[in-house]
Amino acid sequence: MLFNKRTERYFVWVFFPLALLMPLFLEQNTFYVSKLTTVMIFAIFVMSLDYLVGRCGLITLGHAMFYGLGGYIFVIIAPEYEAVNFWVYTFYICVIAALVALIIGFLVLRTSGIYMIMITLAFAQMAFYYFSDSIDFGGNDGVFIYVKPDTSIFGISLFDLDNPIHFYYLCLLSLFNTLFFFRLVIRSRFGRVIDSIHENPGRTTALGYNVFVFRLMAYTMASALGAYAGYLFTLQYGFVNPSMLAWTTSGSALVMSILGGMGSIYGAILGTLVYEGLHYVLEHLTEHWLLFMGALIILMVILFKNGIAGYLEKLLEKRS
Amino acid sequence: MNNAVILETEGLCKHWGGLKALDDISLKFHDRELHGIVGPNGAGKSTLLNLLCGHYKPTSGKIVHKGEAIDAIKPYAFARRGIGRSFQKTNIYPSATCLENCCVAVQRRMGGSFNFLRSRYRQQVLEEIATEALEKAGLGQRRDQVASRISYGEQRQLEIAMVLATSPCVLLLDEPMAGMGHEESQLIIELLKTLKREYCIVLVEHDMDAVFELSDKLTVMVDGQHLTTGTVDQVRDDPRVRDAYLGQGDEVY
Amino acid sequence: ANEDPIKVGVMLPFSGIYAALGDAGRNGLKMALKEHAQALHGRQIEFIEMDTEARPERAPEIASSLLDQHHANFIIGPVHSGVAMGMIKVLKDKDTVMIIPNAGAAAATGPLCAPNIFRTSFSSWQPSYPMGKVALDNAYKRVVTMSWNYGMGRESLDAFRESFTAGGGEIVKEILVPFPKTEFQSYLSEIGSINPDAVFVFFAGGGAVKFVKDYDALGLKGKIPLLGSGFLTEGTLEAQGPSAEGVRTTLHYADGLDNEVNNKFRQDYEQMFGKPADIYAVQGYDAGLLIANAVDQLGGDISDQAALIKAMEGAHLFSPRGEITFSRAHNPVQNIYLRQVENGQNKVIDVPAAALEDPARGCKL
Amino acid sequence: MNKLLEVKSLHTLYGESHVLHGVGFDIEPGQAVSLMGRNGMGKTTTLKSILGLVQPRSGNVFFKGEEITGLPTWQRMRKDIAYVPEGRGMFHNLTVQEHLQMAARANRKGEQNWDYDRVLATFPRLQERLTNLGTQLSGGEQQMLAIGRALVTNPDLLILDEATEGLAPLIRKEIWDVIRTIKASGISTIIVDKNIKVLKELCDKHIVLVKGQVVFSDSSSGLVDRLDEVESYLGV
Amino acid sequence: MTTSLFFVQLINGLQYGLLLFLIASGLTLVFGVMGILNLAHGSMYMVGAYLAWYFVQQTGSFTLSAIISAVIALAIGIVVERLLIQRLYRRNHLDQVLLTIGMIFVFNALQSILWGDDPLGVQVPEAMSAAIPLTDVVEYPVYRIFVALVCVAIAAVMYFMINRTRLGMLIRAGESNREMVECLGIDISRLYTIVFAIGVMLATVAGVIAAPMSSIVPGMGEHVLIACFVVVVIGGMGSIKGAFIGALLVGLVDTFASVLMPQLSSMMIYILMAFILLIKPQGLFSS
Ligand SMILES: Nc1ncnc2c1ncn2[C@@H]1O[C@H](COP(=O)(O)OP(=O)(O)OP(=O)(O)O)[C@@H](O)[C@H]1O
Ligand SMILES: Nc1ncnc2c1ncn2[C@@H]1O[C@H](COP(=O)(O)OP(=O)(O)OP(=O)(O)O)[C@@H](O)[C@H]1O
Ligand SMILES: [Mg+2]
Ligand SMILES: [Mg+2]
Repeated sequence: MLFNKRTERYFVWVFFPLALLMPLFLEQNTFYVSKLTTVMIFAIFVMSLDYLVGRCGLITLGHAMFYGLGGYIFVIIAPEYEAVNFWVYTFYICVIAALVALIIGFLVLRTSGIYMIMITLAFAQMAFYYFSDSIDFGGNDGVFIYVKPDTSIFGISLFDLDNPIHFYYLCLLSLFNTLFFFRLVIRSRFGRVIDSIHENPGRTTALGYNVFVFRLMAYTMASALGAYAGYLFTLQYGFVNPSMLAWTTSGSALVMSILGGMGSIYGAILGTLVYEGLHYVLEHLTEHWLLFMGALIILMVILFKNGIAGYLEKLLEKRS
Repeated sequence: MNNAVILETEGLCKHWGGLKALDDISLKFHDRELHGIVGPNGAGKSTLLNLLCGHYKPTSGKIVHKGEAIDAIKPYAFARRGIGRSFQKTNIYPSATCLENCCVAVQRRMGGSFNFLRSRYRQQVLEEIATEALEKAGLGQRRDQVASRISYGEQRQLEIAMVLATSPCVLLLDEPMAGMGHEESQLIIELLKTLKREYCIVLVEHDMDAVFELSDKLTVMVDGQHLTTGTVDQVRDDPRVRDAYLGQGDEVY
Repeated sequence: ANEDPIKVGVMLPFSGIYAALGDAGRNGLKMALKEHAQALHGRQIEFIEMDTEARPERAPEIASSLLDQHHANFIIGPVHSGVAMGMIKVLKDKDTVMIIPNAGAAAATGPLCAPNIFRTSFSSWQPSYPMGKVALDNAYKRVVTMSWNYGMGRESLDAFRESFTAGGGEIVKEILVPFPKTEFQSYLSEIGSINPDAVFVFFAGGGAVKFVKDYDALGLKGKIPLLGSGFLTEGTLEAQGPSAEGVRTTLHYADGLDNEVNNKFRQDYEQMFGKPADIYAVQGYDAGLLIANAVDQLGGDISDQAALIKAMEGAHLFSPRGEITFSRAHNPVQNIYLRQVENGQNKVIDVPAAALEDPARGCKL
Repeated sequence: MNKLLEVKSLHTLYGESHVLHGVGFDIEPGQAVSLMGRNGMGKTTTLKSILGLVQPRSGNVFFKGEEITGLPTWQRMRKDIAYVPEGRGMFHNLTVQEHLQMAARANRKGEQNWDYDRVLATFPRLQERLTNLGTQLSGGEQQMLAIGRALVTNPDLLILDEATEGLAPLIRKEIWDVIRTIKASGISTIIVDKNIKVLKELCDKHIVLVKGQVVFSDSSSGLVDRLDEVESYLGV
Repeated sequence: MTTSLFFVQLINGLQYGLLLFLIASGLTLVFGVMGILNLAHGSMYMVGAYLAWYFVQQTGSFTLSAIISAVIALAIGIVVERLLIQRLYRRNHLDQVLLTIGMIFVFNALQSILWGDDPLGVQVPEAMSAAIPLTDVVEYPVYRIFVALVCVAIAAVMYFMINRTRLGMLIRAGESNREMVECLGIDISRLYTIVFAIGVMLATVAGVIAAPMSSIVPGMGEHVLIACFVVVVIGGMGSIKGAFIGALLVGLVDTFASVLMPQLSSMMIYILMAFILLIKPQGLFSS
């Protein structure tokens, strides 16, 4: 079974149909549609991080580098005043990001634990300062994208990216595909090796697996998906800024993924929704939202052993 | 004996800083033989095994497997050549079931590890082989238990089951019986008796009953040096061995 | 007229490093609209406040919230230039009016200028350009310039260079410090070894405090005159303490400006918020004035955006900083003052440029 | 005569699985007690329950007449109990020397019969490895260190869980000699080991566990009498 | 670069490195030695600076302010450890990340509520306001020399305590195997509370000491946080010597890079860290 936990099946059955219907209720207020779109895009990013951290045991604080690169690669390779094809550029961006990840992973994956956290951070910061000091790419202030790509395949255009509702569905589809994809990978034989490496790399080597290569594959895959999320984010408002690459972005994603429940994959969606939701609500309630946000986070760590997903599982799986 | 030499070391040395944990060890391990290695604590037995399975790199010297020098290859490549090993300190996947522990080992050989799509739950063959390995090691009953929840002795059995599951041609066993009860030890002894008809086994063990019973050849090491190699009887009566290792009395502790 | 309140979206940083600036801007804005309540022809003001956290990547989202969710008539913000870019992307040519109460990025009223984008603060060119002339007047020939390596900083240094080198001055070295680094010791040692006639810098907030204190601690003060874009000593004087005494800066405002509006403004502000007003408060205040002024002219009916923009373009405001009007690119045309810190206050000593207009390079309005 | 240690009907569970079903026994001062049983019968769990490393669901533990059931582990150990865990519990970031220095202390009576030097004299092998980190020792060396580390706390009750595992015969013999010395000096011991021959001669009392229950508890002579029965419990 | 400028920059680099060590010293203890991932370390540094400012305002004496701040920090440390951190020892390290990020939020909010968002400054104490001339133009404030000396002293004391005393051995042992330490009759949980509190106090004291030579602003904690982790990791986890040398290295590289290769200077400490970790994946002096 692909979604092998009851909780996860429930979640998928509740979340996706609801998300599918959501825009119908929100026709008046396109802001909520955009907001949810942003959340879903970030959830894709968080999910790819969750896979790395929770499933592969590769803790990185440099994942935002790929998020930002997703945007900047587009800015660099796409012509400025000409609509390009969305799918073709998705492919380009994922491939280029994967190549970058291959190189960086090759260096970074020699270390482990905190050392890996720091060396991934180092590379991300280099990329951050590269774009932030650059003059060509708008430096600290960022760059605009003036023309959005079109999404036609063989002349049939499914989505109009300038239409927030269309864009919403594109992102929803992407989110579902990402979840599906990761589930597939986790269930696969490759996934078994990754789980083994996560739990006991030394033993896995002794059994004859080339741990480094497996890790590199996982890293590359997750990074490419991270870049895809960044690409979507860039397209949403047509705006790229180096702060997308900043370590604080990686940090937020890490927070959301831990909050959601490390390694559960679907927890990434929960974590992002809850975090962004809380943020949104508190921000509108009080100027000192930070205080309450912090207190709630602390409370949640203490109460939930394995994040929100873990908590839900405890509630739901017990009965079975 | 006239079995082919499968694994061989030539002048193998391993130094830790100033300490010569292994000093110029040249040994030959034959196919279908159980080669026992004994020696006082800290003699370098585990170190030798660690070198033979690629876990450590030798300071100097050569390791030859089926005629090829393999001391420079990567650790995982040792296992791929069929050199399997069990660890002195229990080394398993604690949160997975016993079956899953062995499946990981079987899968290496059966392939498909880079297959992102094929489900790991559709795996008749894999499970059969893994189950067989578990049963051989006497863990058939624990098949679906989570490894961290079985007792220490059972974890030692699992350790062996995992090596068997890789179906190696050379088995390096580091104190497989340590921590096991009599019955289990007996089981392992019987198991090794059948296995040694097919494999080359290198056994490091302090349980003298087992070693004497099983070994076709016995090497004694002391302080990183090779003391003697011979049949069980030759070694047992060697006064140097009694001095350094066995003790004088007849009692076996 | 209309019973609905006028919705004013406030997009400023209330947390993080720019929180103080956001706070002051909001205070000023609210004060102005309260003071000029009768100019609103009975219309209430509804404020919708959003914390940008100075995070550019959040800017489009918040801006679209104010635009699409709250349908704000005016959006005031931001402080940070990166955030400004993200906002402009969403708000450009939309039916809400954006008033920038701080961010000086040249692009906002340059290549990206739009009918509905106004600025009540300054373009980064404005406060720094006149300083070149001041330096030359003081016979400083060799000057080292220094700032953080980001848009605002580079634009400020370029503006200074423009007027300074045109008059025959020489920039012996331009030092760009990675933003937001505040370890200045090594740079200051280097300046010491170059020993120029003067140093011109752009820093603001905490960095400005640290810079001025380090400049003093390492003994450069008193040996090499320190000039700066006025933000160096805005909202930071108390923290800088005696180290700031004698520092000369140019800005479109000074605490000690002796005009009626300013005197009253400073007094009221101090009374209302318990601390002295600074430039950020003035800019926010002027955003309020601009709104009140336009609403007044239209008799409270702001439903026609073209008329509203026309009214705003023609505004002639009596700001605490003196009179301001708006250029064709919607940037204020204003006096730039030369100030010197004396007894913990920015004292005006000259007006090197009166009614200075930003060249608005690249704006097609 | 008051008992040194009294264990009364311990019930211990790991999550859902019930491992100890009312284990109870007692030890008199100076006695050496063996705890035997096949793998997974609950020997280690019994020891951990006594020490508070796992919390028994019910049952009581008394030491020197005092109830220690609810106390945190460190307070129990402070009453002069020492523990050599299975798996040895080495510190990966401490050298051999530091292992002994950090643990060394006088007992509650202020005696310090075992100190750093005496341990090194007993295990000369350690003397050569003083600057090695705990996990850089051979298996047997780790075992010696674990015993030495327990001894320098100068306990009244020494608990050894498979302490001779992985030791060479000669060393094993030495360890048994050490335990004899310890016993002679009046220290009580609980020994988990599988070498029934030695235990029979060394210990005063023998306890056999099957599936978390005490099925045999008697003196050495009793053990000799019922050797066949006990051996069947142990699967010999 | 002239020789005299070279020496001035060398001093600058060392001074910056020592300051970094001072700020990172608490983290070395809490994270490096005890293995607790405390991201709120930077916040405690910030709290230190604000407390220094506040109590200088109240008492007028810098020394007194430093002492009061240290005591408050100890109390905060004890409460935080007992109430929060202690619940997480048995859990995944990442939960500590989440918890301490929550703490950063709370500290930042409290700072804003209690002290506002304006930049603040503390004057150098009168007794140390003198300066020593270095070149014709540049002079060197006595206070910064004092700070450097404090850093060296803290480094020495920490090194001795962690590596030579029984207490240090216990702390290290606790990082490796808490249960076993408890089996030796040590109240590990109280020990950890105290050491954690000391770590927090060191961060706070660093904030106090640094206050007169920096600006006190919101967000100042996050800026130093990364630098602190860089220092600890470059040196190798758990090594005081490593952290000390790591700090000096970062200080020197940063200082010389800003002068010699300004284009790269923003990235320089990251390049340094990546370089070191690629050559020595466990840091310079890890055990
Ligand atoms: N990583 C290491 N660093 C330094 N010294 C080591 C390291 N590993 C082992 N040693 C030393 O090398 C020597 C040989 O160790 P080894 O583990 O091979 O012994 P062994 O023969 O297996 O002993 P045992 O029977 O006790 O397991 C020991 O003295 C040990 O202290
Ligand atoms: N952490 C744990 N969680 C769940 N079950 C456990 C755990 N530890 C042990 N058990 C179970 O408790 C039972 C008793 O284990 P224990 O370790 O006490 O046995 P033992 O008698 O010491 O065996 P051995 O001789 O192998 O060390 C075993 O069946 C084991 O599966
Ligand atoms: Mg060994
Ligand atoms: Mg046991």
